[in-house]
Amino acid sequence: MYSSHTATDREEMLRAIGVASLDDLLAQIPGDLRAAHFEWPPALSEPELMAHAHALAARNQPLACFAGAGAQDHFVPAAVKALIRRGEFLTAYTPYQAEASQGTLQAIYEFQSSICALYGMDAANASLYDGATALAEAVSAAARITGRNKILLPESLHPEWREVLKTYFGAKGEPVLETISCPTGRLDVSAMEARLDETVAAVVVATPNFFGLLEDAPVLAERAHGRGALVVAVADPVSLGVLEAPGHWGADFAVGEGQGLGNPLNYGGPYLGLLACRKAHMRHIPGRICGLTTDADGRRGFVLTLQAREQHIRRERAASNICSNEALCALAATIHLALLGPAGLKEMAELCLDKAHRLAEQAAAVPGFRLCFDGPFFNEFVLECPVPAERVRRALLKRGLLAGVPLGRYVTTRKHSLLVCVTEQRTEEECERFVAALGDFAP
Amino acid sequence: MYSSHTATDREEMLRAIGVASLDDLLAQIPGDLRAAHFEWPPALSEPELMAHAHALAARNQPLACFAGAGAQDHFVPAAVKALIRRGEFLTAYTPYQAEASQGTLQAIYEFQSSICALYGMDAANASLYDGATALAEAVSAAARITGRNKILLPESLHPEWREVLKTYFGAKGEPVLETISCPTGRLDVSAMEARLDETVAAVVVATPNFFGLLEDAPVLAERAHGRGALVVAVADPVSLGVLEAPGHWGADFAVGEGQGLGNPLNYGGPYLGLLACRKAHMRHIPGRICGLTTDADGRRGFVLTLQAREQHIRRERAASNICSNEALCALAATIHLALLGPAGLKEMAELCLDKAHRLAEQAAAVPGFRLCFDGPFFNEFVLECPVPAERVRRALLKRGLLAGVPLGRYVTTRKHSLLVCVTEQRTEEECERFVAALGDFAP
Amino acid sequence: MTSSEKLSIEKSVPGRRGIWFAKASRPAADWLPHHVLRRVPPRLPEMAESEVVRHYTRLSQLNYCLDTHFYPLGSCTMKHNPRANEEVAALEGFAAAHPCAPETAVQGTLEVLFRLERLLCELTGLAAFTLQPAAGAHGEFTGILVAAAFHRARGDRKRKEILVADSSHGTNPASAALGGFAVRTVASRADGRLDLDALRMALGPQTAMVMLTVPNTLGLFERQIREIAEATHAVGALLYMDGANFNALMGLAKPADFGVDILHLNLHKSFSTPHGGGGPGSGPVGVQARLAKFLPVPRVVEKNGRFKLQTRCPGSIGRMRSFAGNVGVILKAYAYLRGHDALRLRSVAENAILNANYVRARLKDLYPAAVDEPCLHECVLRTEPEKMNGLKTLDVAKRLLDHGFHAPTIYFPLIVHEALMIEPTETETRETLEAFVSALRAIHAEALSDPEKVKTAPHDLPVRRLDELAAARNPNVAWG
Amino acid sequence: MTSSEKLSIEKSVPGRRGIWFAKASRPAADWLPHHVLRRVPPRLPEMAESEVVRHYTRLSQLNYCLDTHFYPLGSCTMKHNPRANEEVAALEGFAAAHPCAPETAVQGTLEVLFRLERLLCELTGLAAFTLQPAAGAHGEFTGILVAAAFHRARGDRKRKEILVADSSHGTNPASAALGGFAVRTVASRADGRLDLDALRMALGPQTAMVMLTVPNTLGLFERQIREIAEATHAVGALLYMDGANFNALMGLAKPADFGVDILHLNLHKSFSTPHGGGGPGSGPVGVQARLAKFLPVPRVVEKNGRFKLQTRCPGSIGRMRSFAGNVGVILKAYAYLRGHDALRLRSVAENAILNANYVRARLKDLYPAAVDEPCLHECVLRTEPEKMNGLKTLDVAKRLLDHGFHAPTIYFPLIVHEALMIEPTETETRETLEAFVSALRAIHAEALSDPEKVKTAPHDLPVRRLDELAAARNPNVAWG
Ligand SMILES: Cc1ncc(COP(=O)(O)O)c(C=O)c1O
Ligand SMILES: Cc1ncc(COP(=O)(O)O)c(C=O)c1O
Repeated sequence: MYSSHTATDREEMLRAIGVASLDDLLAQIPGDLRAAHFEWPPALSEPELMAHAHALAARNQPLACFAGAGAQDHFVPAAVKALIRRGEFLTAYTPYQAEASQGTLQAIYEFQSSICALYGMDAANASLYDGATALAEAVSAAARITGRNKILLPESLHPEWREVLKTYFGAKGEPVLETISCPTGRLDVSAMEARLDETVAAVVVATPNFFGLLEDAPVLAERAHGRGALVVAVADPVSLGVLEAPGHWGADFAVGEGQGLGNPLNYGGPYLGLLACRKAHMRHIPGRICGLTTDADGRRGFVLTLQAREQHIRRERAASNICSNEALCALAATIHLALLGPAGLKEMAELCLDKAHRLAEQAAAVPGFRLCFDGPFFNEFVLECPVPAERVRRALLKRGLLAGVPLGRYVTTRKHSLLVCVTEQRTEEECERFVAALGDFAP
Repeated sequence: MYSSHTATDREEMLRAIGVASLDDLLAQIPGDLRAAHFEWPPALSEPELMAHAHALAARNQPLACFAGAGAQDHFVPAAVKALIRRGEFLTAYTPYQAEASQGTLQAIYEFQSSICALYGMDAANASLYDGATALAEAVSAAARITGRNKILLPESLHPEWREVLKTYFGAKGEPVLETISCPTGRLDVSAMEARLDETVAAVVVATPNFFGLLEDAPVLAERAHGRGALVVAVADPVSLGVLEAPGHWGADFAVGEGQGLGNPLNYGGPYLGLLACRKAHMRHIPGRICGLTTDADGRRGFVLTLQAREQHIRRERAASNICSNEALCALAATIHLALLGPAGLKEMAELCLDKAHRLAEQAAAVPGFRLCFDGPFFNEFVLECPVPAERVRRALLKRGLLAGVPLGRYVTTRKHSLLVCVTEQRTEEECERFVAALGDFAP
Repeated sequence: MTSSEKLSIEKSVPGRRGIWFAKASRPAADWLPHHVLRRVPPRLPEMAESEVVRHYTRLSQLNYCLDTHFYPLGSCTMKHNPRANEEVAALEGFAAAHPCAPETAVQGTLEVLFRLERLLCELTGLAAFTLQPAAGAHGEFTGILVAAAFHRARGDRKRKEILVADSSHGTNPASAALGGFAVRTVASRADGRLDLDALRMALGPQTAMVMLTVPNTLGLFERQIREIAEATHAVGALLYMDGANFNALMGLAKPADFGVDILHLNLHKSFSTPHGGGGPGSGPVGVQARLAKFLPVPRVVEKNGRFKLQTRCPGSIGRMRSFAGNVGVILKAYAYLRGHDALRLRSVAENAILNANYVRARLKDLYPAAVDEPCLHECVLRTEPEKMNGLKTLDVAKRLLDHGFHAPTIYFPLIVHEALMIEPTETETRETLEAFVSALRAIHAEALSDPEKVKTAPHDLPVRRLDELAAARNPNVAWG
Repeated sequence: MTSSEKLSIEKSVPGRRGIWFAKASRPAADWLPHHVLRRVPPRLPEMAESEVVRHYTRLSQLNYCLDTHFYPLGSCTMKHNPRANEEVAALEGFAAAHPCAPETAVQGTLEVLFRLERLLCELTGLAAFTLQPAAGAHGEFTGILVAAAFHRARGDRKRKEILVADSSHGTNPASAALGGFAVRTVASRADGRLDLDALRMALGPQTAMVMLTVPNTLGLFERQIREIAEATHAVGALLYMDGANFNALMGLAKPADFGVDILHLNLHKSFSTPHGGGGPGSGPVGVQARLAKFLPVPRVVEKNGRFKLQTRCPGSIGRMRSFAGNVGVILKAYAYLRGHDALRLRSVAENAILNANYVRARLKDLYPAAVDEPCLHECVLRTEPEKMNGLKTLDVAKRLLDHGFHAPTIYFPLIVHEALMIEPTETETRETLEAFVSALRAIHAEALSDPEKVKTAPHDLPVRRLDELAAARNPNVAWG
C-alpha cells in the first residue's frame, strides 16, 4: 500500500482541518468536472506485479548486441549499480537546499570535472536529456554567442540527431540548419569550406561519426575558426580513452551521448546528454551547474550556480527551458569514471577498438561482404552486404545475435549497408558466430 | 583490483617500516613452508567474471516450485532486498562497538521482538545457522535446564533435522535421541506418553510437521509437562499467520526455519535459525542477544547482552560455540515482518493454505492419486502416486514444474509418496499445469 | 557520522585501479594513425574499488533524501518511491534491450509503452499520448511544437504568442520561447486564480495557446477552467495544461473534460518514479484526437496483439530526442499504476489533498496562507518577517533543516511574497506531518526568542550557509 | 544527520500495511478446525512501505560499516567486499534454486560448489573440502567431529582430550566441548608462539587433536609448526588448524605442507564475503586424504562433467545442518577467487602483511607491540594505562570512534594485557592507515592533555557509552 492513512487517520485529520468530509476539500473542483468512472484494470499486489513484469520482460529476446548507432552495450560495473541505487542518491530531489545536499552537489562537481577532463574542456553542466538534445543546446548557444544564424551539419552526423535539431529549431525557424553531404562517409574539408560564410555560427564535427569513422577534426576546426565559426564536437566519451580530446583539437563545444558510461541500454533511455565548453562560453550553456564555494565558517562546499541562465529565474529569456535533467545517469558515469581512471578507460577503449577492427577484417573477408568506407574508425563500421542488410539481421537474430543497424532505416539508398558496433562486451565466440552466420550469404 | 597498493606505495611503506623488502616481513614463515606454485586459472576481469557467472546460472533450470521440505518459495518484497543490501547493514561486523552499531543492534532487538511475537514467547536470540541447528541448540538447552538426558523426536520431524541432531550429539553421546514412529503421519499422544519417563528432557513437537500436518500440540504439551519434560516446538513462522503460536499452546522453546521470511531459496543457504523461549530459560539459550539499556546521558540504546553465556567469555564452558550467525537474513525477516504486519502475514498464510488445499483436492481427484494422510495441514501435503514419485517429478520437470520432494529420498518404503508444497507464489495457471500433468499417470 | 569528504581527484594515487579489463590483442597504435590518438590522458581519479565505494557511500550520507527525511517540496511531489518499481525497471530483459533492436525482439518493452499510453489516456480522458519527452519541460516544448504544427497545418501563421499565468512554473515561458513564440503573462486574481477578464483581453488571433497549470502552483483549482477553455477556443487558440501537479487529480477528474487540448504529466512526480537528485524524469504529453497526428515520432502502435514503432507519421513534429523515451522511468510509472485500481487511484489524490490541508490548517495562524481557502495537493503559506524579528522565508527554510526536515519550496510561485510552498504528498503519515508542523511552530517561537539562531541556520548540517554570490562571481565548476 | 530512531513498533498504527496480497478464495476457517487457528494476532508493527523504508534506512545510518569507515578489527579480516560478488550471488538462476531440486536442474550451482572445493584444495594443499559449515565455529565443530570419527573408526576410544592454545579464539575450546571432548589449554611463550615443551608434556594417548591458529591471534606464524605436527602425530593425535586468519597465507603457503590434518577457512573473512552485521558466514573444512571419507554429507561429486550430490557416504559424520551450505556466501567467495590469478592471490597476503607491519611500525613507540617482531596480517599492541593517566584500552577504543574509525578488537587475545588487536587488511590504502595512525597518536596526546575527554568518549556518536551492566542485570530483549 502506498498511501498510509487508515480510516481513523482520515477522520481525525478532517476534524483537525475543521471540515466534515473530504468532499468539502474538493469543493473547488466543480462537480461536473469530476470523473465518475475510470476503466481500470484490477490492482496487482506486489507479487502479482512482479510476475506480470517478469512475463513482459521475457517477451524481449536476449541478444548479443552488435548494434550501436547512438547506444552501445558497454559493461556496467557492479559498484556503479550498487551505489546509484542508494536511497540517499536515488530519492533526493534537485539540490535546491545546498546544505542538505552536499553529497549530490559534490558528485555533480566531480561529474562536471570528469567530463571536462575527458573532452579537454573547462566547463560542463550537470547533464542534459541525451546526446541529441545536448547537441541542440550547444548549437543554440553557439548561435547566441556568435550572433550568427546558420549551423552546418555533416551528413556523417547521426541522422536522428539531425532530425532532433530540425524539430527543435523548425518551429522557431532559427538557427538555420544546412546539411553537408558526405559521400565518402566523412566530412570533406573543401565541402565544408565551400559552405563556410560569415553567417555560420557553428560547424558540427562528429568524430567518431555516425558511420564510426574519424573525421579530420583538427583541420576542420582550424578552417571553421578561420571564418569565425565555432566548432561543436560530437564525440563518444568512451572513444576518448584512445582518441584525442575535442578540446585538444580545437573544438569550442563538445557534446556526447554518455549512456556508455555506466548506464544500461534500457531501450533508449534514460540516457545522458554531455555538454562541455571553453571557459569563455560558460555563462551561455543551459542546465544546472554546480560550483565550489565556502560556507559561513570558510569550509569548502558546493552550490548550484550561475542560475541567472535558468528558467526559474529568467523565464522566457532563459538560455533553455531545461529543469529536471539526468542526474542519476550522470552519477553513474561519475562513479564509472572513478573506477576506470585514465588507465581503465584506455583499456576499455582499446578493447572496443581492437575487437571492432578484428571483426571488421573477418567480416570483410567473407565473400560478398566488404567495408563500405575507407578511413580510420573506432568501434563501429559499415558493412556492405550482398543482400539487403535487413535480411542479414533477421538471419543473425535467429542465432541470438543483434547484427547491427540496417542503414536503409535512415537512407533509402543504403539498403545493403549494416552499421555494426563492437564493444568490450562481445566475446570471441560471439564474433565467430557472427562471421560464420555471414557465410550463409556468401554468393 | 581489490588491493590498492601501487609499487610506490609498497616501497615507501617498507621504508617506513624499516625493512628492505617484503621478504623481510615474511621471515618468520620458514622457507620450506612457502608454496612455490599454485595451479590457478587466469584472473577474470569483472566483465569476464559476470559472463562466466551468467553462463553458470543459466545451467540451473527455472522452475515453478512446488517443493518445500524445509525451504519454501515465498515472495521477497523489493523493499527487503533494497534495504538489506545497504552497505551500512551489509558491510558492518557483529556490533561489538555498540555506540557505532546502534542500527544493527536496534534491528536485532526488533528481530527478537518480532520472533517472540510470532511464536508467543518472551525471548529470542539474534539468529542461529538454520532451523535444524536451532533445534539442536534448543534441545541441548533443554537438557541443561532439566538435567535430564533424553530427547523424544517424532518421526514426523524433518528427517534431515533428525540427522543433524544425531551428528551434533552422536560424538558426545548425549543427550540421547529417541525416535517415536508416526505411522499416521502425526505424533500419537499415547505413543508419546509411552516413552515419557523422568529421564526425558524434552519432547519435540513439529507442527506443521514434515508431512505438512498439524499435530495435536496442546495435548502433547500438557502430557509432556505432566512428566516434567520441556516441549520444544518446531514451527514454520509463515504458518503462524493463521496457526496458534507455540507459546500459546504450551511450548517452552520454539524453533523454526526462518528462510521463508524474506530470504530466497539460494539452494539451501544462507537460511535463518529461529529460537525463542520463555523468560525463565533466557540465560540458557545460545548466540547473540541484544538488550535495551541506556547511555551515559540516560538515552535509550542497545547492546549485546548476557555475554557470559558465550564462547568468547566462557570458552569451553559456553552454552554453545556459535559466533557468527545469520544476521543479514534476520534483518531481511525483520523488515519483511514490518512490511507484513499481522494482517499481511495472515493474508500470506491464508493464501498458502488456500492454494495448497485447492491443489490437494484437485490432485487427489486425479485417478490413481490420493492424499497419503488424513488430518489438517497447512501448505504441504503428501501425494500418493500410482507410480514412483521420482517418475512424476521427472515428467513435471519437462513442463517447467518442480513437482515436490519424493519421500523415497528419506524413507525407502515411501517411494510413491511426493511431498508437495504450495506457497502464495504459485499461480492458478501453474497449479492447473500441475494437475494436468498428473493426468498422464492416471491408470 | 560523516561531515565532509575530499574530492575523488584529491584521493587519487597514480597507478590505482577500480576496474580492469582483459588486454586487447593489439594496442590502439596498431589500428589507428598516430595523429588521432590521445596525447595526454584525461585527469580522472585513480582509485581502488574499495575507495570508490567508500567515497560515494560517504558522499551519499551528506544528503537528505526521501528515504530518510520528509521532503515537502512544493510543486515537486516527493512521494514515496515504491521499491518494486525499481526492481521492475532493472529486469535484465528490459534493461538490456537495444533501442534499434527489431520490434519482434522487444515486444515486452513495446507492450509496456503501449499499455502505459492507454492508461494515461484513461486517466486524463485524452485521445493519444507520447512517452518520448525526457522531463516536464521537454514535454511542454513538445506540446508547444504540437500547437505550432496544428496552426501551421491549418495555414494559420499569425499565431505568434503564447499566454502564461504569472504563477506558472518558469519552464512554461521558457518552453514557449524555445518554440519561437512571444510570451505574454496573464495576471492572477487575489484568489490565486487566473484573471479571466485579463485573459480575455489578452486573447486574440495572435494567440497560439494558453498555458495553464492545474491545479495551479498555489495548489488551487482553476474553477473557471471551462470558461477559460471556451474563451481560448473561441479565438482559435489551444489550451495547454501543465499537468505536473496531476497528483491532485489522480482518479478524480479527467482534464479532457476541462477542455484541455494538450497536457504533459511528470512521471517523476505524480507517478512515483524517484527523482535521482535531479533526474532522470519523463514528461509524457497527451492530446485531443485532432492533435494526435502531430505528436513526435516514434509512435507505438498495436496490431493483432503485436506492437510496432511507427516512425513515418505524416504531420508529426518529428523527433524530440533520440529513441522512444526514458524507458527506464516509464517502466516504473507503469508498475506504479498497475498497483492501483480506480479506488486506490482516487485515494492517492484524496490523501494528498487531505495532507496538504492538514498542514495548512495546523500552520495558518503563524504562517498565513497565500489564499485563505482549502487547497488541493499543496498549500502556499507565507512568512511574515514583520512578526518574526525580520526573519525571512529563507531563514525559516534553513532552520528547518536543523529540525530534521527538508525545506519546502521557497519564493515560488513568484506572485506570493515570502512564499513557503508545501506539498506533503499522500505517502506521508499524520505523525510525520504533525512533527513537521511542530518544527515550523517551534521555529516561529525561536524567531522571537533567539532570532540569531534562526538567521545563522543551519547549524547541524555538514556545512553552514554557503556563499552563493562568491560561487557565481568566480565560478569554479571543475577541478581542471 | 540521524541520531536516534523509535522502534518500529512505536511507529505502528493499526490498519497500516506495507504489503498486501491477492485475497485467498476461502478464509482459513474454511479449511482448518477452529482450535488450531491463531487467536491473538502477533504484535508486529503496522507500517506503510514508505515508513518501513525510512525506518530501516535511518537505522542503517546509525552504523559504522566497511563502506564508510576503516574497520581494523583484529581477527575479523574486514576487507573490501567487491560488489561484483553480490551481483553474482543474486543472479536469479542461483537465488531461485530449491535445495531439493534434482541435480539435473541445478548443474550451475553444483558446478560452483565443486569448483570452489577444488580451488580451496589447491590453496591449502588439502585433499578434500566440505562447504557445508555455516560459519567458522561450525567448521571447527565439523572438524572436531571428523577427528572423533577418525579415532573411532580406528577403534581408538580413549582420546577424550583436545589441546588448544591459550591465545586461541573462544570458539576453539567451545567447539571442542560441544564435540564431547575435555579441553586442555596449552600456554604460549613470551614470543607469542605455542610452548612446544608444554605441548609435548600435554600430549598423550588421550589426545584426540591439537587445535592451532595459524597465523595465531597475535598475528604471528607458529615457526615450529612442523615440530608441533610431528609431536602431535607421534602420539597418534591430529593437528587442526584454525584458518580464520588465512588472509596472511593466501597464495603464500599451503597448510597441508605444515602437517595440518584438518582446517577451516572463513569465507566471510579471508574470502571477501560481507559480514552482514554478524553473518551469514561460511566455514569450509578441508582435510587430508585419509580423513576425506569422514566429511559431512552431502558431498559434491563430478562424473563426466555432470555434478551430483552424494548423501550416502559410509564413514561420514552425517549432516551438520540442512542442505548443502550457505550457497549465497559460497558464490561470493567463488567470484572473489576467480578474480585472482596466483600472483594476485599472493599479493593479497603480501599487502595484508605490509599494512599490518606499517601500522605496527608507526605506533609501537606509543602503543608497544605485544611481541616485538614483524607480524603477519595483524598486530597486537598494548595500551599502557600507567603512561596514559590511567586510561585503558576500552577508553582508547571508544575515543577512536569519535575520530572516525571503528575500534580494533580489544582485550583479545586473552594472554595480552590491555590488547589492541589491529588487522588493517590489504584493501586499505596507505592514506587511510596513516590517518588511523594519526588518530591513535592524537588520542595518546589527548590522554595526557585531556584524559576526561577520552574517558567519557564517544561524544560524537548517536549514543554515549552504554550501560552494559544494567542491560545484563535486567534483560529487556523484546518489546513484548
Ligand atoms: C508545475 C511544474 N511545471 C513544470 C515543471 C518542469 O518539469 P521538469 O523538471 O520535469 O522539466 C515542474 C517541475 O519542477 C513543475 O513543478
Ligand atoms: C581465529 C578465529 N577462529 C574462529 C572464529 C569463528 O568464526 P565464526 O565467527 O565464523 O564462527 C573467528 C571469528 O571470529 C576467529 O577470528
